[in-house]
Parts: sequence; structure tokens; C-alpha cells
Amino acid sequence: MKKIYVDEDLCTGCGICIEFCPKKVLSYSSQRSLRGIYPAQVENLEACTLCRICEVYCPAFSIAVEGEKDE
Amino acid sequence: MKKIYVDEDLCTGCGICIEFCPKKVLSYSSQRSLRGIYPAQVENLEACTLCRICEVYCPAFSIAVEGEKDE
Amino acid sequence: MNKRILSGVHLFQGDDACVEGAIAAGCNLFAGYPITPATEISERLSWRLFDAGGIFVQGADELDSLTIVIGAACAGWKAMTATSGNGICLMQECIGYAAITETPCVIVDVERAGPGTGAATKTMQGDVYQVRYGSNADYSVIALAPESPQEMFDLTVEAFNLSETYRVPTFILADEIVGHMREKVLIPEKVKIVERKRAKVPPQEFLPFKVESDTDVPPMPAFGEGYRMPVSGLTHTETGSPSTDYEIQKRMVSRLWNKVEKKAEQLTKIESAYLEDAQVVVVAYGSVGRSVKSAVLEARKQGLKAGYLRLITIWPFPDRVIEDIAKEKPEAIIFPEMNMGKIVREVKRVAGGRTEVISFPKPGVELHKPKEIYNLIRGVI
Amino acid sequence: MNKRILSGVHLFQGDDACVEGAIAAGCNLFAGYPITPATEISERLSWRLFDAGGIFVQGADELDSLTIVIGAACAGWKAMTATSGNGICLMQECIGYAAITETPCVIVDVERAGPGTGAATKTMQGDVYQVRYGSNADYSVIALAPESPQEMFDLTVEAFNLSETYRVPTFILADEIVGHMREKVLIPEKVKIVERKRAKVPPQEFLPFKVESDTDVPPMPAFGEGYRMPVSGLTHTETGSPSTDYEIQKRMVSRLWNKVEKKAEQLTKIESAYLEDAQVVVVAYGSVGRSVKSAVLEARKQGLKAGYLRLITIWPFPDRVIEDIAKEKPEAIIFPEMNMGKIVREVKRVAGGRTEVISFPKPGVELHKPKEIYNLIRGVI
Amino acid sequence: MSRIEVKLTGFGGQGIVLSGIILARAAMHDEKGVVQTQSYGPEARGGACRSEVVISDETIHYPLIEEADILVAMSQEALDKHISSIKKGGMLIIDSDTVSRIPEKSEVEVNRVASTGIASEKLGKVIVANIVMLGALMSLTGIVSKVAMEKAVKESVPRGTEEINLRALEEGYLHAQKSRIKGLKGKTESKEKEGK
Amino acid sequence: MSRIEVKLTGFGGQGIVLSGIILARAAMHDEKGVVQTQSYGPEARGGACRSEVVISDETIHYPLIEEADILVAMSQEALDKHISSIKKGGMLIIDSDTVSRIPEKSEVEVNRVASTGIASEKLGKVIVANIVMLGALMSLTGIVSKVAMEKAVKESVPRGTEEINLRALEEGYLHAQKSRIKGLKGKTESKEKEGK
Amino acid sequence: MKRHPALKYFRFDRPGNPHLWCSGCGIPQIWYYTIKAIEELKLDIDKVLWVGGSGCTGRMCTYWIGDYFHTLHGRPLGFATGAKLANPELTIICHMGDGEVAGIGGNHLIQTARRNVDLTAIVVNNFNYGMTGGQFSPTTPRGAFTMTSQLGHIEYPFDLCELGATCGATYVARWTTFQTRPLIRSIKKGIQKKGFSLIEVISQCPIQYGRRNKIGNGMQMMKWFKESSIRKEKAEKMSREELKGKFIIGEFVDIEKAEFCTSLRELIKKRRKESVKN
Amino acid sequence: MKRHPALKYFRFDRPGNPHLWCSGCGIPQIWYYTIKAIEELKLDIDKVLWVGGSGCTGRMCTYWIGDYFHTLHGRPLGFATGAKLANPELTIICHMGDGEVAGIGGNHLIQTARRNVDLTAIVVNNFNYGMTGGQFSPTTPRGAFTMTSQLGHIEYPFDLCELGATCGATYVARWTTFQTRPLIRSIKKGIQKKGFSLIEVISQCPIQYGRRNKIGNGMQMMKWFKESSIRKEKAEKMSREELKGKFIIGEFVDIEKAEFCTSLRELIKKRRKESVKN
Ligand SMILES: Cc1ncc(C[n+]2csc(CCOP(=O)(O)OP(=O)(O)O)c2C)c(N)n1
Ligand SMILES: Cc1ncc(C[n+]2csc(CCOP(=O)(O)OP(=O)(O)O)c2C)c(N)n1
Ligand code: SF4
Ligand code: SF4
Ligand code: SF4
Ligand code: SF4
Ligand code: SF4
Ligand code: SF4
Ligand SMILES: [Mg+2]
Ligand SMILES: [Mg+2]
Repeated sequence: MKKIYVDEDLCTGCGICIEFCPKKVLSYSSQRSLRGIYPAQVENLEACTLCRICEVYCPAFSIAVEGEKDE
Repeated sequence: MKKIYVDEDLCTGCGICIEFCPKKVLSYSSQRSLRGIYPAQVENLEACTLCRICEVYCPAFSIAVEGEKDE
Repeated sequence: MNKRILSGVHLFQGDDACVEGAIAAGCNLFAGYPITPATEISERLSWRLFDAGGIFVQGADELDSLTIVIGAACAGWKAMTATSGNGICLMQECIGYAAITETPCVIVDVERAGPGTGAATKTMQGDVYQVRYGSNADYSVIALAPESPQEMFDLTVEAFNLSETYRVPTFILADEIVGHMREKVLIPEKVKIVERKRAKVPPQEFLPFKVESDTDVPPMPAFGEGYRMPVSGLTHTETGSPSTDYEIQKRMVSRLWNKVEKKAEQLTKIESAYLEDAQVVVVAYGSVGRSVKSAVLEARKQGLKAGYLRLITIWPFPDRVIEDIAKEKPEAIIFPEMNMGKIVREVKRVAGGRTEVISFPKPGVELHKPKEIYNLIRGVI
Repeated sequence: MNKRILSGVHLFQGDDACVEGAIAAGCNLFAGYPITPATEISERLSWRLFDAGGIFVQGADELDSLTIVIGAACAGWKAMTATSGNGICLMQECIGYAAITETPCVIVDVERAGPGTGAATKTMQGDVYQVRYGSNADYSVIALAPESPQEMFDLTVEAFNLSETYRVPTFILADEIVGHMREKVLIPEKVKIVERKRAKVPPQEFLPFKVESDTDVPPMPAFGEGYRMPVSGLTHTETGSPSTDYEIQKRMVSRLWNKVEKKAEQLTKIESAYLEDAQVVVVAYGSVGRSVKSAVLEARKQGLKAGYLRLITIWPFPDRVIEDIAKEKPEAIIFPEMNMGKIVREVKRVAGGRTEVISFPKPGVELHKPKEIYNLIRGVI
Repeated sequence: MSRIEVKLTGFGGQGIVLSGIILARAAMHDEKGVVQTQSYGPEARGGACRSEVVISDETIHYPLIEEADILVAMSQEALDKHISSIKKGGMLIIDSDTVSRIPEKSEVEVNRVASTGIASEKLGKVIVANIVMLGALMSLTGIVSKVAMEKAVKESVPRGTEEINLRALEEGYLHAQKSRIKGLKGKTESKEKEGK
Repeated sequence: MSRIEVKLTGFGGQGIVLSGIILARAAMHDEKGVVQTQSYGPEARGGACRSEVVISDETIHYPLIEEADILVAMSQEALDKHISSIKKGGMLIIDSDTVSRIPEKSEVEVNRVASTGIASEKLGKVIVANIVMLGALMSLTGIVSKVAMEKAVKESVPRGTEEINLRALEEGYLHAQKSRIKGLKGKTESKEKEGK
Repeated sequence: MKRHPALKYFRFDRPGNPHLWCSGCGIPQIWYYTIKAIEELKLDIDKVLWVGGSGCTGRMCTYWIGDYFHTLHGRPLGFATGAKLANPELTIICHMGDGEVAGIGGNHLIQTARRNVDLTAIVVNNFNYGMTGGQFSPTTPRGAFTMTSQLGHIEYPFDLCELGATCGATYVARWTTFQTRPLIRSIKKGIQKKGFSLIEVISQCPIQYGRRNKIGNGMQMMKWFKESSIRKEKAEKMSREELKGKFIIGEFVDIEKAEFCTSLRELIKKRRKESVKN
Repeated sequence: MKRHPALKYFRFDRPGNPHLWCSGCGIPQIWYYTIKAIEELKLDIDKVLWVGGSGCTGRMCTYWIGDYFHTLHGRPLGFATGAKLANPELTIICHMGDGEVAGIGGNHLIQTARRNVDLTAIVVNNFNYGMTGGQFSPTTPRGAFTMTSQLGHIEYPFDLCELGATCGATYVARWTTFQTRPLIRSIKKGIQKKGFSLIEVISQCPIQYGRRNKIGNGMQMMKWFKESSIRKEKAEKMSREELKGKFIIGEFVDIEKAEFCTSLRELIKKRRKESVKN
């Protein structure tokens, strides 16, 4: 089961996951969060290869990837 | 006029001038100085080439060379 | 070209006012290392000082900074550093060196809450003894405690003048509140500036550490002026020669001590009100003085005979002022301090049991509230 | 194999006795930087400590040395450094750090004449305030002043024990005379050793800075023991979390202060004689105490009612002892010190005007001669 | 005017500290006694951020504020944290675009100002929301004069941005004036005034 | 025995400090009160060097010496510097091989010991001159016992050199005993006793 | 909801939500890279000591769930040396800012490298003093703008890797926050090396350095790292001119030599076998 | 009687006769070599500032007849930087011991080299702390015996020239007290270099180091220097093994780059031309 969680309470909308996701799975939400910023959101889960680059880079520890790569 | 002065009041008898004089002009005195050591003395002035190595090396500033090298 | 003295009216935080005070006083060089809550002094000076034809250096640390300051001062410049108590720790060796070599320098300590790294962004008055006693053995310093940005300006100018006059490290002991609060600051067109005493005799007749009969401060030629100055941190004779002789040590240390301690009365700066008939005198310094004023004004409004005294000169300690109050035997002296009770020890020493001395310590972070002080006054009267 | 405790009778200089005291007390690590007149401590430890299964490190400087000492202490070892006042300057930041992290460590200051580099080979008692107040903000320390090599041994053992008990930096404040003079030292077969309080609860229940009701000193697990110790120089809560909150600051600083200051009476060590009927009490500490004893004995021989008191504990200052003397209202308290008059300020503060307090300062290099003190006694009685 | 204590709050990056400075500078130009203070340090960078201004006709001794006569909240987090510090009878001004929920607090006049919206929509620069808010504050409270405030804004903002900031001030001022009139006329729910 | 103050002086490298320690250690073995101090630092390396020992049957409080009961001078420089510190009625012991001129000083008993000569000639090691001197001192003053002194020497000298040092001590002791007898018998010029 | 794997090792009662670093900052990334290295090496949490000083980087240790040693600005290496001497079982990782390690702590750096103490030093080089508001540091490039070089910086920067290598470090490497895998590998190597390891990580401080030098936010700074990083092997073939403004990444030193704490402990053994005069 | 030419520049009222250095010590030799350089460059005595710290080497300045700055142990370079900033006309020569420059003063050394301050730093490397009685220093070779390494030294030494070069010094050379002429030439070059010059002089401390390591007195130590010195050019062709125990002498760096004080003064000029908002 593949899933990406973004914790809106923690996400600072830095855009790093969005920029460096090789499959462009993520985008900015159009909804301002309580922090006053536009957090990341999952736009295209299917494209996700579970590479975990978003998770590894996220400075806010606010994104988590569920599921393991097949190989 | 060529002359080597050893200031017995200052000389500590370290032997550096004696060792490094290329012409072996200097030697230890047999007389203990007030410092309780055997100071340097001029033994063979003729051999002196006025190279001033003794003067340059003397850590006690106690030896002085008079006269200039010809060339 | 940019103005040297920024005359006019400004809204400045204390740290900025300090910068402008330094420039007005003729500061040629600043060397410092960033530290909350003194960093703003570095930041503003990093461009303002070049405007004024001076040089800003960021040291590799506080130690490096003060060596550079002292070096520049010995070569004839007016120089300053700024830091907080943690940085003072690292400067202690150089402070002693400045003291024994009698090198003028101004050291601004914007105090923060400690000990240790503490609560870096919060206020405290914890360093009052540190700046007096933190280096080895015996020497004297001057320390002034401002209560506002305006005083940050005024006292920084004064600190340069005193430092040059007495040839001692001179401290501005501000607390974070004073350093960071913004208030109106009036900068005059011109300020009174004191220049270092230079040698009157020609080099051949000059004895570097000989003092004239009327003063304990010898003149101070700069390096490169031809006076062949022997500057050394070793105990030295009048010619500057190292010595381990008791008489030399005694003469030198006594002079270093007395040139300031014996001038304590002249150096005393205070602000006071309602002392004449005061049954209770509240004594404070720095930002706490502001709370005290509020409280005492309220007390007077309520008909309570309270008076207040704000110490501006902390070192040399103004024994005489406390002496005068103690003589009148008020019911009590109340001393609120943002520490566990330090300068109150000096007050107790001088009061000598003639009046009760009540310490009201708050160990940092929070300024005394006027109401707290008022309640204490009420409790006594 | 070489002996750990060098039991028996020896002719030791104070510095050597200090080394043997440290080893007897269970010192595992020493880190120090050479400086006259404390160098002999390093020198002897550089081989003796390895004998005892400990480790000797020569730091790159004093600062480096104290960081290593504190690091080792936090990892569970007993550790010490030794220096003179110049080195204390550089250690001030770490002293504050040890205080706020409550890390036991012993710091030996063999005082020399200053200020600055001063007269390095000569004696002074100039650092008494430096070790108490030289770091930023408020904290407490313990300081003990030996008068002889025997006390250098005894008090070094004591310093380790107190440091472990109270979790505070503990100083040996020796002057050069005590450090360098050789005298008979008797080392027992066994000495009383106090071990650090360890946590009683399992790691999951452990709150690192929670104190039990009867004490202000929390237990101290070492790194690597599984207690996941959060050691920090920031103001911290009971869990060790950084905080800038006033209540947290107040609780922490008050505890750091009180855990020693409130124990002042328990911590007080003195030596005294002839106090009962004394018209004049001569108070001193360190090697000056020896001159005082000679002088007071002579005075008694001459029928003068003099008494003497030697302070062994300097910090926390033994207010109570002075209080008790002042209450008896002797003609005067005489206080000879090898500095410009420092601890005498504490005596004045406590005496509170009940008796005259006469300072007899000698600013370093020369120890007070018995005759000088005797003459002063005669002048008063 | 006796002592008035103003607390400006929001999150880092909104220019809260600058707002405080501008307000203080304006009060200074009005020849009032004024002291400005603010929160510092790492805490001030990320989350809640605050700037405090005390204004008075008399000399100000105690420089800090304990209870605010006026609280400006430009973020929900800030409001939640500081709402308890408003004096009885004091005023709360919120940015209605960033604050959605107002916790219970009695005897407080509430004003809503759409400063972020105005800044981004009318002025095309969300960064000037703080100045819009200042304009509204000035209008709602009258604690500083308009002339003084304009002067202060000009002196305080980065060079080249004077114009847009003055426009932001004006927009905030007008917006609040309108809403004020409207508010006075309209009905008030639970002692609140509508700001939008 | 009441308080006796001994000052040993010479130049750096002669082992003056060690002499003081040995003397003190011997006194300790004799169960006497004893304190040893010395000069330190760079000054102690080159020129004049000094070691002081106070010995007493009672507890010693003041640890330093002001006037010496006994001054040992192993160099001219040291003698010149310290001669003024001898007590009236005190004793001066000089190394007659390194000291040639004795400055005027009244009411002092002067003893001459050829310690350097004995060390280099009889023992073949000039370095033990200080121990020769200690032997003489012991003999001339009796302030420490011979047993104690021998023990002290053994404990204090570098390992492997115990024997030569004990011989040096003995030589000094005998030399002084002889000269003492001779001195007592012979005539004394200006209150001096011949040491050679 | 699944949470980020870093949070398993995280202390939640510390300031910030979850931490106090700015949006887009590189420090929390390095925090997690360190965790990854620890996880991959299967180290016992209770034997891993994190050490830090004062600064944004210095705060890293305060979120580590195990033992931590939040020491003085610039001095982590000194404290860490003491801890290592007392308990050689500890794996000690020191995170330090460029300011503290190359400025106030310069001496600790060179001495610790010289002595070859078995520690892993991770330097977060964000080219300025982040915590105090972005003043220049000894690694700030000439010409850069910082809070105290608003007129353009005039000093030369240190090359920290060269400095560490010259002083004797046994493992030296440099990466940026962008090169996740090689960096984690280097941290693991550093931990396993019996000796002093120095790992420089070029990191983004968007709020100070990025903004003042118009490089942009954290994401933009990472793109800059990506584009400007040159492998050491490749760099060796390039000219000085070509290398201007580039980050040379890779491993610079990987050698073996006697370790300090071990050598000292050997002296105890040596001494136990001898017997001496006191 | 003619006196030694050094004495023309000598303060006679200072401790010692004429000075306090031990018999055969290398420090007074270097004192005179410095005088020779000053003489040969015909410098104005009143514009030459000698700076020293604490130690046997530190005392050198106190005998110099001109201005001197006898500063704190390890910190001459900091003080000298300040003096140079205030008065760029001064020729500033700092004599420092290996202990102070590489131990307590390590940070001043690397920072001053990095900033490239126009000073001439002469390091008297006698491999130990002479003044305090011969403890090991950060340049003491492994295995050597000193007062605090009586069991044999276990630490690695710094290579001071490499360190200075890495940090950015513009002139770096090493000689021993034996190589008079090249050393004097280097001092002259160092003085003339507009930038930071580091000259390491291997020097004899017979009383401590020579004695404890059984090398002998000053004269014997100089013979040792003579025999063990290898020119850099030759050394480059030798193996590590062959170079063990040798002193590599010669010039290591001689480059030009922007000087610190000059760059700072340029900022004043730059700023004079601009006008700014306060
Ligand atoms: C003795 C001392 N001086 C100054 C400071 C103030 N200070 C705290 S952090 C810091 C700078 C941190 O910069 P860096 O080490 O590069 O870490 P960063 O914040 O960039 O991660 C400074 C100067 C301090 N804590 N202690
Ligand atoms: C802060 C401080 N610590 C220690 C000392 C003691 N000290 C004076 S000189 C010296 C060593 C000098 O060694 P080095 O620098 O190599 O010079 P050398 O004497 O060998 O020429 C030391 C440790 C001091 N003066 N100040
Ligand atoms: S796991 Fe990889 S592909 Fe999936 S969202 Fe994250 S970065 Fe994109
Ligand atoms: S990297 Fe993390 S903080 Fe940044 S946008 Fe993505 S989820 Fe949010
Ligand atoms: S000048 Fe030369 S040859 Fe003459 S004595 Fe001196 S060293 Fe010998
Ligand atoms: S070098 Fe100088 S001190 Fe040494 S023996 Fe010759 S003259 Fe005497
Ligand atoms: S100031 Fe810079 S280094 Fe510090 S947390 Fe913010 S972005 Fe990171
Ligand atoms: S101790 Fe060494 S360096 Fe110092 S003066 Fe003596 S020989 Fe020279
Ligand atoms: Mg940084
Ligand atoms: Mg040396």
C-alpha cells in the first residue's frame, strides 16, 4: 500500500519536497495552514516510486512515505 | 687592526664560538670566571679571518670582533 | 559623505545609541564577536564606523577582539568592544592586561540571563561582580550602568572620556532591556571629548610609568611616536623593566588600585529623588531603576515617604552616597536587583548596620514590576 | 606496580601534596596547562596519575583543559585541573558551564602575584573574588584555602568529596607559598571518599533535574548509562529542556545558588584559638594564617588578649563565624590579606559596624611578617 | 493621554517588529513619550513574534507592558497565545484573513481588518499587510496622528518602497474608517464589531 | 632546639635546591619541625639561586626566613647578594673554590669548605659539591643527625648515584671535622675559622 | 497517520514545533542524515553521545533522544575529548557550526585533529553565524554579504577540509545537504574510523545567508548546491578560475594512525609494569 | 673594549646579565638575527614594534630598545593586529614560542594567517615550553621526553609551516639557528612582504629539551641542527622514512594577495563615496 502523509501542522511550505521529487508527485496546497503558509500536498500519488527523497530532504519532518519499493 | 674581545663578565662558556669558528681561533680558558664557568678565550688570533661567525652565534653577546674583512 | 555625529532626534534601541555614542566620542576601532543581546552594536558599527573613518573588525572570538582593541589603543587609537557576560568570561585575561598596562578601552556588556549559556535573549544584571573581579589579582575598573537608550549614548561618550583620563578599562553595564528597548535619543551637535594625556618631556627624558605628583596616571605615548614605549603585562618599574621586587609590586598595584578607588567620589554619578524625608530608600541601577521610579512615584502619591536612588556609577562603588543615606537612618534601604543579590552586599557593607538593608533579588529573565516594589515599600513603612 | 595511595610520611611541597590528595580521592583524569606556580602539579601527575590508573592530559591551554575535565566528569569520572589566576581567566566560561550543568570538578588555583602576567613566581591572594564571581550571572562555588602541604593534601581530598556531593566546581585556593613550600605530609592508609549520587529510579521514570525534597542536588547518571542525560548550558526545566521562562529561570538559578549558600554553615571549616577573651581578633586565610599564628602567640606571650581565626572555607563565605565574633564586640578585627583588601569586605559586611574592621593589605610578592601583625595588634590593644 | 500599551503580534516574516518601530516613531513625532520592545532570538524567527509599544503623554518609567490596552493579532497562533493579556475594556484587532477563531474573552472590543487580503489583492504585495494593519490601528484608536505615522513609515521602510507602503497605510486607514462607521451603525454580536 | 634558619645559596646547576630538600628531609627524619622554600622561575635558572630551610623543635608557623642563622654560599655572586641577611652571631659557610672574596660582616663565624675541589678531585664529579657541602654543614652545625642525613640523601638523589653521594657526604663531613678541630686549635683571623 | 521516521529519535518537549530551525534550513536535514547513519550502523542508542555547541547547529543535540552534551559555543571537541577519555565505549558525534568550529573554536579543531581523538565532527557550514542573525564567519567567501559585511566581505575563508587534513585528521570529507547518500556514507565511515573524522556539510541558511546574497530560499539554495558541486576527482583536472564559486565534494583523507585515548590508556598499562621512585 | 654589536639595540636595565636566557640558548641568537635584518633593511628604530607573549621567547621584545609590546601568553598576533590597524606605518615583528603560537595561541595563528595581516611572525620552535620548565608543546615530536612526557610523548606534532601555508600566509619559511644567513634573509623578506609572514626557527633549549633528550648542550644541539637539516628541494626527492628526524628547511610560500588592514581602510574610502540611510 502506497501512501504519502503530509503533516500540515509541521509543514512549513519550504517546497523542497515539491522541487526534488523526481516524479512531481507533490505540489503546494492552495489552502493556507495555521502557520500562515501553503503546505505541500499530494497531487499525483500514482507517479510516486517510493524513492523517499521527499522524506529524506524534508527539514520539518512533516512528510512520511508509506510502502516499500518493490525491488 | 684585528682583534677579538671576550667579555668574561657575560660569557657563559657555552662553547658555541669555540665549536663553530672555522679557523679554531678560540678555546676554553682554564680560569673559572665569576659565573663559575670556563669562558672562551682567544688562542690563535692570526688564524682569524674576521668571518664573524663567533659574533653572530654568541648567545651571551659576549664576544666582539674588531676589524673588517679585506674583500 | 555620511555624518559622523548623528545629531538630532532618533528612535534608537540602546545598542544603536551606544554605537552613536562611541562614534561621537571619537572611537577609531571596534572589534567584537556577535552575541545576543549585544550583536546589534556590532551590526550597526560594521557600516557606521567606516562612515566615521574608523575600522570595524569582527574578531574570531571575544578574546581575539579584545586583543585587537588593546593593540589599537596602544598604537594611539580609541577603541571599544561589546559583548555579553559569556564573552566577558573570555576577555578576563585581556581585561587584566589592559589594567596592568593602563590601556584605555571601552567594554560594553549587554547582560543576558545566565549562568552558562542561560536564557540568551532575556535580561539580567548578573555580571556586576564579573566585570570588577573576574581577572586575576588586583586592579581597578570603571563601570557605568545606563537605564535608557539616551543614557546608552551619554554614558558611552563618558566611558571613552573616563577610560582615556584614567587609563583603565571602562565598562558599560547595560542589561538586555536597556540594550534592546527603543526610545527617543537626542544627539547633540557636539559632545565633550577627552584626549589621552601625552608625554610633555622629550623621549630621552621620558620615564614611561612615572606619575606627576598630582595624579596617579602617567602620560601615554603611542607606539611609533618615538618614545620607545615598553608595554608589558609583567610587574614593572617606572622604566618599564620587569621586576619581582616587593616594593615595585606594591607601588605599582597600589597605584593601579588607587588611581580609581581614591577617585570614587569624583566618579560617582547617581540619580535620586525624595531622599530628604525618605523613610524608605529604594536603591537600584539600570532598567530596574525605572521600575523603582514608577513604584516610588506611586508611593508618594499614596502619601508614603519613599525615596529613590539610582546608581549610575557601579565601580568604583559610591560608598559615600550610601554612607550619606545610612547616616540618616531610614527605616530601610530596599535593593531590587536582577540577580541573586550582589551589589546589595556593597550596600550592606557600607550601611554598617545603621539601617536594615532589604535585598529584593530576581534572578534574571523578568524585570521587577513597579507593583512588586511598591508592595515592599508599603510593607516597610 | 606503583602505589595508589602513597601512605606514609613525606616531605612534599604543596603542589605535590595536592597531587597525592587527588589520587587518594580517586581522581581519574587531570587536564591542565603549565603555569607557574601550579606547574608542579601537572608535572607530578603526568606520571603519578598513570600509576593510579588514571589519565593525564596536557591541554592546549586552560580552556581546553577545563572542557576535557568537564567532559570526563559528565561521562562519570572524577576530574581535576590546576592553574593560576591567569589560567582561571580563561576558564571562567567553563566554570559557569560546570555550575549550570552541575558537573563536579576540582579546580586548583595556586595564586601568583598579578594583575596581568605580574610577578609570576611570587605569591599573592589576589584571586579570591575571581573564583567566586568571574563567570557571567549567578551560580555558586566552593573554595577552600590551605595553609600547608598537609592541608593541600587534606583539602584536595575534601574538595573532591564536596564537589561530588554538591555537584559544584570546587576550588583549592592556595597561594604560591603554600604550593611551593615543602613540609612534612602524613598520608593515611585510607581516606574518606564520597561518590556521586546516582539515580535510584529506572531510566523511564528519571527526571534529570528533579531534586528530592530533602536536598537541592539531583542525582547524576553518567553518559552511556542508559539514562539519556540531557546536559546543557541553557536554562532548563526538570526534563532538561531549554527554556526562557521566568519561573524556570528562577527555580533553576535559586537552586544553583541555594544548594551551596544555604549550606554555608555545614561547609564552614575554620581554625581558631584564643577567641574567648580576645580583645582583638586577627582573621586570615592561607599562608597569612601562619604569620598570624606566630603574631598572636607572641602577643599572648606579651599578655595581649589577641585571638586568631583562620578561614579554611572561603566560599560559601562563613557569615556565621564572623557574626559570632562581631557579636562579642572585640575592639577590632584585623584582617591581613595578600591583596588590596578583598575578603575583608565580606567581614565588614557581616560585622555590620559592631566592631572596627582593620584591613591590612599587602598587594602580593611578600608574605606578612609576624612582627608587622604583632605591631598592629599592639596598636589596637 | 495617559499610558497606553499596545501589543502587536503575528508570525515571523510578517514585519511585526517593524510595525512596532513605526508606531513608536510616529508617537515620537507626536512628541509623546514612547518605548518600544520586542521578542528576540530563535523563538522570534519561526513561530509567534511580538512587538510592544507603550505611549504616554508623561515620562515612561517602567518600559514593559503587562496588560495590553490594544492587542493586534496577525496570526491565529499569536492570538491564542496573547489574548489573555488584553486589559478589561481593551481592544483586539485581528487580521481576519489569517485569524479564523477568536477565543472567548469578555469586555474586549474586537475589530477585524482584512489586512492580508487588502495587501495582496489591492496592493499586490502581501508583505505590506503589516502597514495596512497600522493604518487601521491608527484609524481605530487615534493614538498617533496621521501626519506622524506617514512620516514614520517613510523613514522606516526600505528605500524605494515608500510609496507602496504609504498606499498600504492609507488603504488600512480608509478600510477601518469605513468599517468603523459601518460597525457603529451595524449590530454587534457578542460585543464584537465587524471589520469586514 | 629552637628555630634555626638556614639559607643555601649558589648558582643554578649546583644543586642548591636539592641540598635544601635533603637537609629538610633529614630534619624531618629527626622528627623536627621543618619547612623548606626556594627561589623560583627564570631568575632561578641562570644566576643566583637559593634554598631556605627552617628547622625547629616546635611547630613552625611563619615559614620563611628573614635573617639566616646559617648562610651557605657556593658562589661569589650569591655571597655578595645574601651576606647581609646573616643574623648577628650567625654562621657563614663558603665554598672556598668558588668564593674568593668575603665582604665585611661583623659578628659572623666564617667557615671555608673546599667542596667543589673535593667533589672534582676526590670524587671525580663536580656535581656532588653540594652534597660535600651538606656533609660539612652537618658537621659544623649539628642541626641534623648523620643517620637522618644519610637516609635523606639516599632518598633524594637520582637512582644509581646513591653511593657516590653518600661518599660525598662523608668526605664533606670528615673534611669539616678535621678543619673544625684544626680551626679550634689554630688561630682565628678576624673571627674567622679556616676551612681548609 | 504515519509520521516522519526521524521523529522516532526525537525529543518533543524541546522548543519549536517540532524544532526551532527555520523553514527550508539544512540543519534538520543533517539531523536526519545522522540518524540514518546511526540506524544503518545499528548502533545502541544508549551508547551514542551527541555533542553540540551554541548556534543553530549547536541545538541539534538537544533533540536527540539519547545522551546529549550541549556545550559551549565553539568548544564541543574539548568536552567530547573528555567524555571519550572517560568512556571509550561511547560513539561520539559532534555537530558544529562553521562559526564555532572555525572561529571561536579554531584551536579546539586543530588540536583535536592533531591529537587524533576518536570523534566524528560534522561541521554544518552555512557560511555564517546563523543563530545570532547572520554575521560573517571564517568560512564566508570574499565579497559575500552578511549582517556584518554589508559592504562586501573582505576576508579570505578557510578551507576546513584542508585545515583538518593538515592538522592530522584521519578521515576528511565534504558534501552538501543535496548529496544525501554519499553524506550518510561518510558519516558512517567517520563513526567507524578509529580516529578523528571531519565531515564538512555545506548547508543552506536561507533566512540569513540565502536572503542577503539573493540566492533565495532553502529549496533554491539546494538547487544551487546541486549545480555548483564538483567531485574532487573532477576538480583536480580543473583550473582555479573554473573552480571559483564551486563546492569541491568528496573524500579527502582516509588513513589510519595511533588514536589519542588509546595511546593514553596504553601508558597506564606500561606504567603498571614498571615501578618508580616518587 | 669593543662590545657585541647587538648591544647597541639592547635595554640594559632588564633582568639578567645581560639577559635571562640560559647558556647556549638559541633565543638570543635569533634576537641578534632579527637586529641584523632590521639593520640591513635600514629601518627607523622608532617605527619598529617588537611584540612578544609569555615565555622565554616572549621576553625577546623586552630587550629591544624601541617600542615593545610584551603581551599575553599566546596572543601576540591579536595585539599586533590591533596595533597595525591603528598605525600601518609600523613594522611589526612578533617573536613567539612554539608553545604559545601552536598551543594556547593556535587560533590567533590560523586567523591571522587567514586574514593576511601584514605582520612578521617569527616562531622560536624549541619543541617545548621552555619558560615553565620544559613541558611538551604541540610541536614536540612523538616519543620525546619532556617534563610532562616522562613516559615518552604520545601526541603528534604540528608542522607549523604547513599549517601557516594552509591558512593563507603569504610568506612561509623554516630554518634552524644554525643557518644564519638564510634566516636573516628570510626575516628581511618577511618584513618586506605586504602580508602575513611566518618564519619558523628551530632553536635549541639545552637546559630543558637538550638535556632531557640527551642531545646535550646548546653547542651540541646546534651541531645536531647542522647535521639534520635538509633543504626543501632535496627533501622533496626523499622518502618519508629517510626524512624521519630531519628538519626540512627553506622557503615554502612566497605569494601576494590582498592585505587585511589595507582592505579595511579601503572600506572607509568606499563608504565616504556613498551615502546611506541610517
Ligand atoms: C562565548 C560566546 N560568544 C558568542 C556567543 C553567541 N553565539 C551563539 S551562536 C553563535 C554563532 C553560531 O554560528 P555557527 O557556529 O556558524 O552556527 P549556526 O548558527 O550558523 O549553525 C554565536 C556567535 C556565545 N554563545 N558564546
Ligand atoms: C594564560 C597563561 N597560561 C600559562 C602561562 C604560563 N606560561 C608562561 S610561558 C609558558 C610556556 C612558554 O613556552 P613557549 O611558548 O614554547 O616559549 P619558550 O619559553 O619555549 O620560548 C607558559 C605555559 C601564562 N603565562 N599564561
Ligand atoms: S517518495 Fe519519491 S517519488 Fe514518491 S513523493 Fe517522495 S520524492 Fe516523490
Ligand atoms: S519538504 Fe517538508 S516542510 Fe517542505 S514543503 Fe515538503 S513537506 Fe513541507
Ligand atoms: S671571526 Fe671567524 S675566524 Fe675569527 S674568531 Fe670569529 S669565528 Fe673564528
Ligand atoms: S659563544 Fe659567547 S658565551 Fe659562548 S663561549 Fe663563546 S663567547 Fe662565551
Ligand atoms: S538562521 Fe539559518 S541556520 Fe539558523 S535555523 Fe534559520 S535557516 Fe537554519
Ligand atoms: S629554558 Fe630553554 S628556551 Fe628558556 S632560556 Fe633556557 S635554554 Fe632558552
Ligand atoms: Mg554557521
Ligand atoms: Mg618553546
